[in-house]
Amino acid sequence: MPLERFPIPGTFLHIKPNTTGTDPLLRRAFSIFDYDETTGTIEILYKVVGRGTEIFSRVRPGETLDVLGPLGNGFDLPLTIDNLVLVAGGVGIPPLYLLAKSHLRRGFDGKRISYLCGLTTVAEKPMADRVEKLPINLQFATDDGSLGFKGFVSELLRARLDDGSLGINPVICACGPDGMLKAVQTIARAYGKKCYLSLESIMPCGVGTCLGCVVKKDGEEKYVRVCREGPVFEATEVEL
Amino acid sequence: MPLERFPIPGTFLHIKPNTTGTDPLLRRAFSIFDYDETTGTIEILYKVVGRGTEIFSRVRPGETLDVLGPLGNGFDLPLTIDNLVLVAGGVGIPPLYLLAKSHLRRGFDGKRISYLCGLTTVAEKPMADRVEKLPINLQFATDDGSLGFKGFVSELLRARLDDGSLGINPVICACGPDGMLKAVQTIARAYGKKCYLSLESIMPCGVGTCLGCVVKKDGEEKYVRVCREGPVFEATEVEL
Amino acid sequence: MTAPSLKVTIGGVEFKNPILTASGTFGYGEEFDEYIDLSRLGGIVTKSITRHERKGHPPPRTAETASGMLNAIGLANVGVDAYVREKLPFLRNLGTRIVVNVAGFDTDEYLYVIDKLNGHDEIDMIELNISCPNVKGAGMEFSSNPQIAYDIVKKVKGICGFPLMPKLSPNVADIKLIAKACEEAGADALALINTLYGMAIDPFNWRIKLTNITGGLSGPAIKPVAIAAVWKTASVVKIPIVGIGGIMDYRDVIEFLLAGATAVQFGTANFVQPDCTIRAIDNLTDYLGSRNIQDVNDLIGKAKKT
Amino acid sequence: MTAPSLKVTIGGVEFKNPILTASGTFGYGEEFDEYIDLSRLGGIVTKSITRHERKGHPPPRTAETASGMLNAIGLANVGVDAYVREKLPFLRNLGTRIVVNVAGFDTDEYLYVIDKLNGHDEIDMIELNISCPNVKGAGMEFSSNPQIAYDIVKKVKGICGFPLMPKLSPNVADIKLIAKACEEAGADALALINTLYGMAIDPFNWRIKLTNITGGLSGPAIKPVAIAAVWKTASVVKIPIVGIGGIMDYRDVIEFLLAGATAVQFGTANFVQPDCTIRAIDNLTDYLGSRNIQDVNDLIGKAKKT
Ligand SMILES: Cc1cc2nc3c(=O)[nH]c(=O)nc-3n(C[C@H](O)[C@H](O)[C@H](O)COP(=O)(O)OP(=O)(O)OC[C@H]3O[C@@H](n4cnc5c(N)ncnc54)[C@H](O)[C@@H]3O)c2cc1C
Ligand SMILES: Cc1cc2nc3c(=O)[nH]c(=O)nc-3n(C[C@H](O)[C@H](O)[C@H](O)COP(=O)(O)OP(=O)(O)OC[C@H]3O[C@@H](n4cnc5c(N)ncnc54)[C@H](O)[C@@H]3O)c2cc1C
Ligand SMILES: Cc1cc2nc3c(=O)[nH]c(=O)nc-3n(C[C@H](O)[C@H](O)[C@H](O)COP(=O)(O)O)c2cc1C
Ligand SMILES: Cc1cc2nc3c(=O)[nH]c(=O)nc-3n(C[C@H](O)[C@H](O)[C@H](O)COP(=O)(O)O)c2cc1C
Ligand code: FES
Ligand code: FES
Repeated sequence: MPLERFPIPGTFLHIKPNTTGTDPLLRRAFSIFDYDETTGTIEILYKVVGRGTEIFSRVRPGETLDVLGPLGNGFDLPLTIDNLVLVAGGVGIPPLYLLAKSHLRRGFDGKRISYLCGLTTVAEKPMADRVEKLPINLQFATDDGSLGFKGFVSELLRARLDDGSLGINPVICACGPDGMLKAVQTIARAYGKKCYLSLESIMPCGVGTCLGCVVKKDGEEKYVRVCREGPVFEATEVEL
Repeated sequence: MPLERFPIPGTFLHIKPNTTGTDPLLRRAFSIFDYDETTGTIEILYKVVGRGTEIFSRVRPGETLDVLGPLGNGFDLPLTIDNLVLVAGGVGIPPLYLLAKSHLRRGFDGKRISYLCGLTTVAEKPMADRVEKLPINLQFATDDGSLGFKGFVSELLRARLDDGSLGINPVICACGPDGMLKAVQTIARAYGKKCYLSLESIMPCGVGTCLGCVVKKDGEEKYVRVCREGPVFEATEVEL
Repeated sequence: MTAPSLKVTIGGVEFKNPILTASGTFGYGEEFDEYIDLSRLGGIVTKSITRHERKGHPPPRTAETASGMLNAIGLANVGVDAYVREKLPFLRNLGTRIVVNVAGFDTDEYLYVIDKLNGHDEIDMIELNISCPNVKGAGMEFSSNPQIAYDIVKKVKGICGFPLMPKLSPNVADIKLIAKACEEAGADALALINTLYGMAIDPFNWRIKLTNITGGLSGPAIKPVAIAAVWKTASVVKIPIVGIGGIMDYRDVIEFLLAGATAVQFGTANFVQPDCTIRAIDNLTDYLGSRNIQDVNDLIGKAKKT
Repeated sequence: MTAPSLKVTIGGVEFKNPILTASGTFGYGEEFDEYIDLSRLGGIVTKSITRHERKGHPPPRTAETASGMLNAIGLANVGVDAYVREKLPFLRNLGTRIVVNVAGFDTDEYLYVIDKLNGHDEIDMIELNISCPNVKGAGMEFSSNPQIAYDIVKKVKGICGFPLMPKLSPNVADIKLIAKACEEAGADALALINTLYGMAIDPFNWRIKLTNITGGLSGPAIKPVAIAAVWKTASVVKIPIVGIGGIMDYRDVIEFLLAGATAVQFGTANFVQPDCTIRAIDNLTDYLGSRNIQDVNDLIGKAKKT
């Protein structure tokens, strides 16, 4: 699916898993990972976890998929910020890679971008191959210490905020598992830093009509749609 | 699926249409079309008519299918018969091809085998490519007369019975659409010829337990299972 | 040959074609504006409206099942006042029929909401949700007992300024009895079916997938149940039936019409394919054309026994 | 670590594991003898038996639907006398539990059949089919009304020499009421669910796909309905529940156990994969082992709220 313009980082595609039959029935959401400006080609990076992703893993080059998107509200960050801190956990890597690439492309200085990348173990490093090629400050955290910092990537964030190496007024953007997002949210609040979270949620429609994907608004008896108002929210907006 | 022995003509395979998901749910039945004795390879010949066959048409060499079989009771014809007349309509070609091949292999004289092959039009002739290579008496009937006899293959059968060119005591074996089988059944009865019909029926299980595939016994308030007692029946046994 | 007519009439209201969208699966219409030409639809049925705003159930609210999905949205909606103020204006000039789905926890609530809607002439019909299985007390009882169904329909009909179409639950022993009760009470049409009661549990983390525990099952999985409901109901009532349940494409539309439905609603399919309704309209037109059928009404109830 | 125990006890009968085959989907057991080692099964439930032989409905008797199938076999069976004479001997020494499913058109028929089965000690339990939706009058009423269900179960229990397990229909407004009535009438266990009412029409030739018009819907499509039925019933009865509906593999087995079932039955899955039951037993054993669960009973009813 060639795309005409560079997509907004954090937006996603909604992809139909099969062409024959109605099981699995619903589309699957994937963040846009990369975009090639010469060909208009768009890429996703995904992990096989269930039936839909298993089907995608058997799709061969040249086959056609039914794709809806880009959908949702992505990261809306002006170039005027001082420092950008990207905190990625596992399959949270793709949207933050695109965000770094997008900011670089628009002239934002790579020295002012830190990418804290959390993996389970060093074996997962290929997921970050493209991130490594960007002229930014990339640091790893692994659960088993087999690569970089030993521990959760949220703890790496805390350590770097403590040692001041992320620069002044860092704006934090995070994507990853729920537990990690919660930790990042807590840290950002404690340190008084501006923070954006890209959420996941089961998304039947992806376009805002089913009201299935909602997340609770912080401090209010109200729900917002992850697919429409999100998937990127200010950390203060939502209750995880 | 390599098979150790030459399969009985008229038996069938029950093939699962998909590996992921439960729709389509049930297996699809296909007659065994050909067998290669050196490799043990088995072949089916099928027409894409719905979702299951559509899926099969996208399977590529090397992929694995879940196949049950051979199942059912095939043609049980001694070599002592005088003449064999095979009447095939469309996708009825495969089991009768295998039957001719099996008889030839066991030394039955090809001059005593007539293969009356009914097609809609000459464009379907590739379906009979392998039949053409057998040293037997092959004749075509097409609805539009674009190849061979113009009209239904059952009418070709009647004409050949009338002109006596099928030899003495011809044993008729037929496979094809319901309407054709009915016509052949009527003709066999009228001419007092021994006749076997290979039936189709919706087959949920293929192994005799669901009682879904039944056909009515002739003259009795009783049903027999096409998958187990059939799919080949003596023409006098069943009511179509 | 002239183009076949797709027009159908339900409760005195003419629909340009028999293809509507189902309540709760099409928002208030706005979200689909960028995907399809809304004016081509036969009609839009909007999300169930209640007296007050409802936030709905805590997430997770949905779970996928074999050829279907469970939902326990919990009748989340803006409430009738905000609906009239903020949602109706958008619906006014769409060039399609507007059916407003009304839900309630008791008779008073239904009457209150209907009263607020009366007089708004952008509304063409009321669909009375007496069958939502998600909210305790929110209608399940109305649709599972003929007498109660009769009473609520009778009362609502008494004050309702629009044609009235109760929407029935499949979670009953005999839907015919409920359908007849609604007809006797003055219903102008019947919509069936709403979702089936269902539930799912994750075998690995042992969690019930929906916070609300049970939810409503929709999608292709339930189509055979819906077709049976339409067929049986069509044999006992004279008012038109609008068929719902598992419709994905024009072939399903035809199946419902043959079973006795005068029109249909697409629900879950909108999530899978936002333009499913438009494709179905086009394909249905082609189907009729290729068979020389001049009028879509010629399909209704025409299923033949084997 | 010792191998986990898969044993479950229902109505005083011990099953070596919780995996049984469902009535009507496994013949009289014979057909599967060449595909699987029958002695490994927890139990076999045989095809519904009636007083007289029944030929069943004219074909077509089945139709495929989304993730499911419709059937209207029409209780085809050899009749109780031939069953005792020709089918029971095969079942005698299989090394698995034998549950005989009994159906009837009136109370007398049930009592007649049970009476003929009494004393045959190869039978471990009776499953009372009061829920077959295919044959007019053949039980639908028994299972759709609590009082009627109570009466029939009470009468059968009075003469039945085996533990008694009524099999309930999902085609009711509230299955809890029927379940409680059966328990009060003396049922030793409950089997649920039987098939849902369904129907299908071919959109191209306009024919109703089943000669019997409606049929019973089974397969993965109905699993959410069955899970909800088991969950709700488990909250109101003390007797064990045997879960049925859309089970394809060990994950579905676990889902039913977590919902509150003590054992399960595989139905339609046997058609898709003749060795589905054996695979599920193996996989269930591995699942328990890998989680250090010593006893399969520790799963029963353990679903957690989200
Ligand atoms: C906005 C967004 C962006 C995402 N980006 C990526 C990405 O870039 N790379 C990647 O690998 N994954 C991503 N995910 C997660 C991805 O959608 C799920 O892994 C995928 O849907 C699982 O499908 P499945 O059929 O393989 O799994 P199954 O477990 O079989 O799915 C069953 C059901 O649960 C839903 N589901 C399961 N896991 C998730 C999940 N984590 N989030 C949402 N729905 C889920 C599925 O859609 C389906 O309805 C994203 C999710 C969202 C919401
Ligand atoms: C014993 C036997 C041998 C057969 N041999 C061949 C063969 O050699 N070549 C060939 O092309 N076809 C053969 N058929 C027909 C073949 O099984 C069907 O064409 C196929 O099942 C259609 O599947 P589908 O999913 O593409 O069609 P769909 O129409 O989508 O199928 C829907 C349902 O109907 C059933 N069904 C549809 N058509 C038939 C049919 N004609 N017979 C039985 N079930 C049907 C399917 O199994 C499925 O459950 C045979 C059928 C039988 C019973
Ligand atoms: C997410 C979702 C929300 C729904 N909300 C409503 C609702 O508010 N009111 C209502 O009457 N029906 C509601 N329904 C039921 C649908 O209108 C429809 O009756 C049902 O989904 C069956 O149709 P389908 O199989 O085409 O989805 C909802 C269904 C879904 C899937
Ligand atoms: C072909 C077929 C025949 C059946 N016959 C019977 C029967 O004779 N008696 C009965 O109690 N249930 C019968 N059933 C219902 C099954 O036992 C089971 O309750 C139902 O199919 C749901 O389980 P499943 O989804 O695993 O198939 C039959 C089901 C099928 C598919
Ligand atoms: S996925 Fe449907 S509203 Fe967000
Ligand atoms: S296909 Fe099941 S008995 Fe023949």
